[in-house]
Amino acid sequence: MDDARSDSEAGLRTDVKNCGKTGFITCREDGLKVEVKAGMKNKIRTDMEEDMKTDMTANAKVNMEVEIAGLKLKNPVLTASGTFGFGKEYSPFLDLNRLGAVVVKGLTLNPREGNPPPRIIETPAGLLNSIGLQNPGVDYFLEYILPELAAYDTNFIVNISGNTPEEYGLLAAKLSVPGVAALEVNISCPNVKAGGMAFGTDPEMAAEVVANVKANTRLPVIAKLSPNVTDIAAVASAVEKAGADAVSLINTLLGMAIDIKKRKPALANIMGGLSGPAVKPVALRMVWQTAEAVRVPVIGMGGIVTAEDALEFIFAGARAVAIGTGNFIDPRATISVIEGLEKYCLENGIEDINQLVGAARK
Amino acid sequence: MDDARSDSEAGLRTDVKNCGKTGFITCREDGLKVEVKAGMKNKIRTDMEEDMKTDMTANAKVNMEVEIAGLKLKNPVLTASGTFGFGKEYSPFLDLNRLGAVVVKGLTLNPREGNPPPRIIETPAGLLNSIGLQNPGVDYFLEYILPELAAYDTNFIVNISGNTPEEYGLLAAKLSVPGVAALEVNISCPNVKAGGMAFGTDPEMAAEVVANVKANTRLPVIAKLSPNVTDIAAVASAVEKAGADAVSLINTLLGMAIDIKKRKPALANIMGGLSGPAVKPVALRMVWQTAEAVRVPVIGMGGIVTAEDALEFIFAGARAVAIGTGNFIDPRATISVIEGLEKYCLENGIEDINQLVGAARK
Amino acid sequence: MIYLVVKTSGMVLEHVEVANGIKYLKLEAPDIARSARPGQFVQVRCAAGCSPLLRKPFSIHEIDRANGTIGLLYEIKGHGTQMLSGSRAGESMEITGPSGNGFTLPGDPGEECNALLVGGGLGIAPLLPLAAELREKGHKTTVILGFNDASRLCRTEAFAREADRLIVTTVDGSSGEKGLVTDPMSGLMKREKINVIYACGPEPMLAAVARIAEVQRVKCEVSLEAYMACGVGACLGCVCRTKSIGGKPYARVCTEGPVFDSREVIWNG
Amino acid sequence: MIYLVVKTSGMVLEHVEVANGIKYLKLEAPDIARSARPGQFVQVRCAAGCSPLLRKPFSIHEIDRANGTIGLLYEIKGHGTQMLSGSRAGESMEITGPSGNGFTLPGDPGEECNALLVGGGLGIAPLLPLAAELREKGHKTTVILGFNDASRLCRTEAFAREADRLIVTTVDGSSGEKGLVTDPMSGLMKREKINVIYACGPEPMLAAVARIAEVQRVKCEVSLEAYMACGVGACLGCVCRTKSIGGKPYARVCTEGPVFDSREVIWNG
Ligand SMILES: Cc1cc2nc3c(=O)[nH]c(=O)nc-3n(C[C@H](O)[C@H](O)[C@H](O)COP(=O)(O)OP(=O)(O)OC[C@H]3O[C@@H](n4cnc5c(N)ncnc54)[C@H](O)[C@@H]3O)c2cc1C
Ligand SMILES: Cc1cc2nc3c(=O)[nH]c(=O)nc-3n(C[C@H](O)[C@H](O)[C@H](O)COP(=O)(O)OP(=O)(O)OC[C@H]3O[C@@H](n4cnc5c(N)ncnc54)[C@H](O)[C@@H]3O)c2cc1C
Ligand SMILES: Cc1cc2nc3c(=O)[nH]c(=O)nc-3n(C[C@H](O)[C@H](O)[C@H](O)COP(=O)(O)O)c2cc1C
Ligand SMILES: Cc1cc2nc3c(=O)[nH]c(=O)nc-3n(C[C@H](O)[C@H](O)[C@H](O)COP(=O)(O)O)c2cc1C
Ligand code: FES
Ligand code: FES
Repeated sequence: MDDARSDSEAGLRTDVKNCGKTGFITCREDGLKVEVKAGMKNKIRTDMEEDMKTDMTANAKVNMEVEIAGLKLKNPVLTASGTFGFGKEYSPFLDLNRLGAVVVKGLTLNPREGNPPPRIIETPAGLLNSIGLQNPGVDYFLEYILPELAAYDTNFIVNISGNTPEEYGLLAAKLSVPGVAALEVNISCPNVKAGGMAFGTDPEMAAEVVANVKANTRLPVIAKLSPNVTDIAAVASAVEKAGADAVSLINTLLGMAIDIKKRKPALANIMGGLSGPAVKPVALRMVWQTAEAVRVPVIGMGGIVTAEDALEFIFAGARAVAIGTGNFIDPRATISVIEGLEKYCLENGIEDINQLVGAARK
Repeated sequence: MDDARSDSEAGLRTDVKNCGKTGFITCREDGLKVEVKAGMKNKIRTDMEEDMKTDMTANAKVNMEVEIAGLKLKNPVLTASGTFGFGKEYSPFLDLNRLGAVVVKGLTLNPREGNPPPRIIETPAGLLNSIGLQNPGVDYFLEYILPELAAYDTNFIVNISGNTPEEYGLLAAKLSVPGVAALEVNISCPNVKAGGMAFGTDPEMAAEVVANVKANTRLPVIAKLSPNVTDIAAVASAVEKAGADAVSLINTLLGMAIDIKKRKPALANIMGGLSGPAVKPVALRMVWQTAEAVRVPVIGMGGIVTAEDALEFIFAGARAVAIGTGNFIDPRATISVIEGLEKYCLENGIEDINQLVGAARK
Repeated sequence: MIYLVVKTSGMVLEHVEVANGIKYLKLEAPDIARSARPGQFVQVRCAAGCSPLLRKPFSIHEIDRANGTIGLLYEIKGHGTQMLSGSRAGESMEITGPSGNGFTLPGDPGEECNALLVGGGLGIAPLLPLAAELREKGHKTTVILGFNDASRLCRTEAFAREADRLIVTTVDGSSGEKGLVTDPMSGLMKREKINVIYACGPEPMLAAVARIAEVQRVKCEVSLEAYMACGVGACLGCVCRTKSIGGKPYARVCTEGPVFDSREVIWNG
Repeated sequence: MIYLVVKTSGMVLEHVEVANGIKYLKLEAPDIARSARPGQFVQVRCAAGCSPLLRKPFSIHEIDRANGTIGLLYEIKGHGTQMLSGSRAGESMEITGPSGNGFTLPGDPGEECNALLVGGGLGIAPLLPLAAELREKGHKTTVILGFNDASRLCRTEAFAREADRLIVTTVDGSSGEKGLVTDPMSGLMKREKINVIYACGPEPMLAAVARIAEVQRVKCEVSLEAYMACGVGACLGCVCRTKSIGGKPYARVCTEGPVFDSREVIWNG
């Protein structure tokens, strides 16, 4: 199985870039095959999927495009940072070019090992994780990963975490290069003891971080908020004042689980971040409160798996949505959400998805 | 079907008090029948269940008794306020006398209508509610309900909510009567706009409420904490300093859901409190943090359905646990938790359940 | 009123699709069958685990005391009923019941009544055991069953066995009379004296039935639905707005209901 | 290395209990069967809804390229496998795979190897297709299967068909040799030259196998388990500690593994 295979029976062909060392021959649910040629560096052509898409929207005329902080997205569906790697990990399952944007794994100034395992455990309708921001560092990203991503025709938003406001600024400066569509400022990761958490739970510090990022980039800046706070609207307003072009929420809720047999915390790191359907009601409430408090666009996330889930967030006031844990449940969740949203609009006579934003508030 | 029936085939009889207007003939899972005679006011005899219990623990010798704020409980399993009515609603399914304590529905000074329906909606592994503290008021409780409860041989803990610290004090004074085993001070109900929420999210106000209650009663005082805060340990420490004899947590997480078809919030009150298995990781984390911060006993709750769930809380540092939403999933959940805990102790050579408290912290 | 409520394990005896997306489920549950009355309901745990979380309420659709069985009729609506629909004969499921107050049977013993039963969609479910009991007690019954279209029509044969007269309506006319389930009511009530009306179905339909009953001054009982958590009156989650029941503005559908005198109910909108 | 990973819908062809609490599941999944290699795994969505939430990983236990089927062997452990065990022939389930790196086949083409396969408990699962492929390639194989007791013994017949030699151990001696699965290893390796060891099972067992291999200086590959979320290398949830893979302290079991050179692994405790 060391050679790329061509499935001529399928009668359809697409060239997909070789993703790093590992090439993929992808094969989708619908039985269509995509051929991979190792080492190829062409712009990705995904005619087949494009055709499908065109077919679907031809008579449809639903505008799915949304604008976040001056950034035009094909549709309002993003991936949530840390759940989708750098995008290419999911390319066997779907055409990345169909996504509104890919938000990549959180980067830090220096490479990080991350926390010792066990790092994840399932809880009722939820997932606890304590990855601890394992990542290769911003320089590696710029040198090795970003150039590969250039082959895709979608927006890549880079999620950043720092130990000090200045570090955030430095990261922002380094990442202000072509190929990066926007920055998402993670002031909310609950797994980094050194600072991360504190920024997100204090409006003033959150604002300081955002101000530092804004001073170092002309890219759109999205502030990603922590749900582990008494008053989410206060934090949202503070980062808005500090110049954030958009806010995204929620990051994970701080939680834990105990291994009964071992009588020890199930995660090596003791606590972790809770995500998935379990947190959806909390996320939705915070999106509602935040949309009321700020004028900048809100990107909603937390437990979205289906188009119905996404609609709840849009109705609550989210201009776009991101899917995190949902990718683990169904690796094609993003695509089915995009298609489901489009179908909903068609069936309900909605010409522009933007019309639905905040519909439940009216 | 208007007469009380006696099932002599069962060969077992127990007299159960007529619960208010509605009498019950109860019949348990195990096929045993309990006869009800309308209007009876005797002390409840539940020989059959007592027998079962004795049988189980005869050779066993597990001490299940725990002490909370000077109050001796047969076992560490309580019901969570608002989910178990005044107890008698569940008497068709189980013998209330087997419970460590029944925590009754939250009472206020004056009767409250509660919020308009819809008041509840299921979410993934969770339940959103916005009952809005519907209750008949403290005077009605004292006159009509408490005397009925005297027939049971278990602890009744009364949960109270006020609009001002003084109101809490007044409630405490009124409820300091025989038949009330302890007071649980609800400073955390997220559904009452007038105050309730604010007390629980601010350490100083929480302390003021508790101090007012303490000044007006000699009953043990349990402070029930809100999870909708940045720093649970700070609130716990504040109420401990104000004299709380124990803390219980968590109350519900503020959440919401949207009805896609109506494009409106699913609950009439827009927001509600999230409970059930979905919140367990958050509850457990807060119990862990609180047990670290205070010396008074911690009563843990949030998503407990099985004995395994209860063990997680005990290992995290809870001296007792309460079951709320679990009663809705299985009306006999409390009993199966009690039996499961006892079985666990037996199988693991634990002679006293108190030995397990905080086991995961060691 | 005395009632029995038990938690028991019901074994599936029969489980079939009787119309598009509608299933009939027969359970062995002698403890429930023994004491169940028309208009009461059971709550079924549709799956282990917490998806769905809550036990789901279903009207008791058939009561066979002799054989110790009950029948349910349900629509596959969301996740709970989807999971339920996968259960097979021989499997058992946790159920609690019989819950709720049930319908009030009319008149004094011996006095013959002319009852009108009106069921819309799945609202037909609780009317079958009611029709059976009315017949047993010697009353006269007319049953009107309303469906969206022929594909949703079901259980008419069972009703035909119990009712003196059966009228079927469909919204699109694909079966029976074309129109709403309330359409035949006025004509019928003009032609003969109806002593009591029992209705179950979607709320707008119930409100329409209640209006007709009020205009014609006929006693009318409606069976309401509400999202339920505990099902035993403890959580106060299932309330509906009523005029005066128990002196309180809200009544619990699970215990003061699900059957209410139509004049007590405050209809939405 | 090139691999194929697909999301597909696998139809249940066979689903039987082969030992106490252990089931064998045969699925129609031609896309996966076509490219699967021994040591790879699939992830199965055990139920609709979110209980369980995650797709659960299982080793590919049988690969039938001609018929487009794969076999799984699993233990009913928690909620996911409990739900899975309810699926019946004719139903289909969402699966993704084949995932992971798989075992490295020994030597150059034509060169004959003497391979030792050691499986403990459910760790026997991935060894069956490996034994089959080794046999096909003309290598010699000895398989040691270790079970807790006779009630958990299964699939020995299938292994007997593929292995040159089969040794069964049980901890309590209720079947085969009494003792641990590692007990027969030293004697065997004294009597003859083993070129490569493949092992799968609980971690303490793998650590013991790895130690023996190291002492005897035999190449050894172990297949590890870890709690997995994405299964495609994106979430970094499934890592194990390794000495140097990719220059990083942690390797992803789902992509750099599940098969590792035993010398790379840092064992717990
Ligand atoms: C006393 C009573 C008797 C009932 N009898 C029957 C019956 O005989 N046959 C039958 O098919 N159904 C009956 N229902 C309704 C039935 O309980 C719901 O259809 C069922 O709970 C839906 O569960 P689900 O998990 O499939 O749907 P969910 O995923 O919970 O919901 C799907 C949709 O149904 C709505 N819904 C859910 N539960 C209720 C409810 N309790 N009342 C009204 N709308 C609801 C939701 O808002 C949502 O739009 C009865 C309800 C009550 C309260
Ligand atoms: C690459 C790989 C291949 C596997 N192959 C097989 C196989 O062929 N046959 C088989 O029976 N099992 C196999 N497993 C283990 C299998 O995935 C778990 O038993 C299963 O996920 C349990 O799911 P559950 O929902 O029933 O249990 P849960 O409720 O999730 O857990 C029950 C218990 O099992 C433990 N557990 C859960 N998942 C894992 C895991 N991934 N690794 C280790 N322990 C776990 C939990 O900690 C808990 O103690 C494999 C795991 C991996 C990673
Ligand atoms: C495994 C995992 C890793 C994550 N890593 C990051 C991260 O690096 N940066 C970040 O801002 N959020 C991170 N998150 C949070 C998600 O982006 C998202 O905010 C959260 O999971 C809620 O969405 P969901 O319920 O759809 O998963 C991570 C979440 C998970 C589950
Ligand atoms: C329907 C409902 C009503 C509740 N009412 C009260 C209340 O009156 N007072 C109070 O302190 N907590 C109330 N709670 C919170 C519970 O007591 C408990 O703290 C919470 O539900 C978490 O536990 P659980 O997940 O086991 O339900 C209520 C919860 C529910 C679900
Ligand atoms: S469902 Fe709980 S009171 Fe009716
Ligand atoms: S399971 Fe996500 S990286 Fe391995």
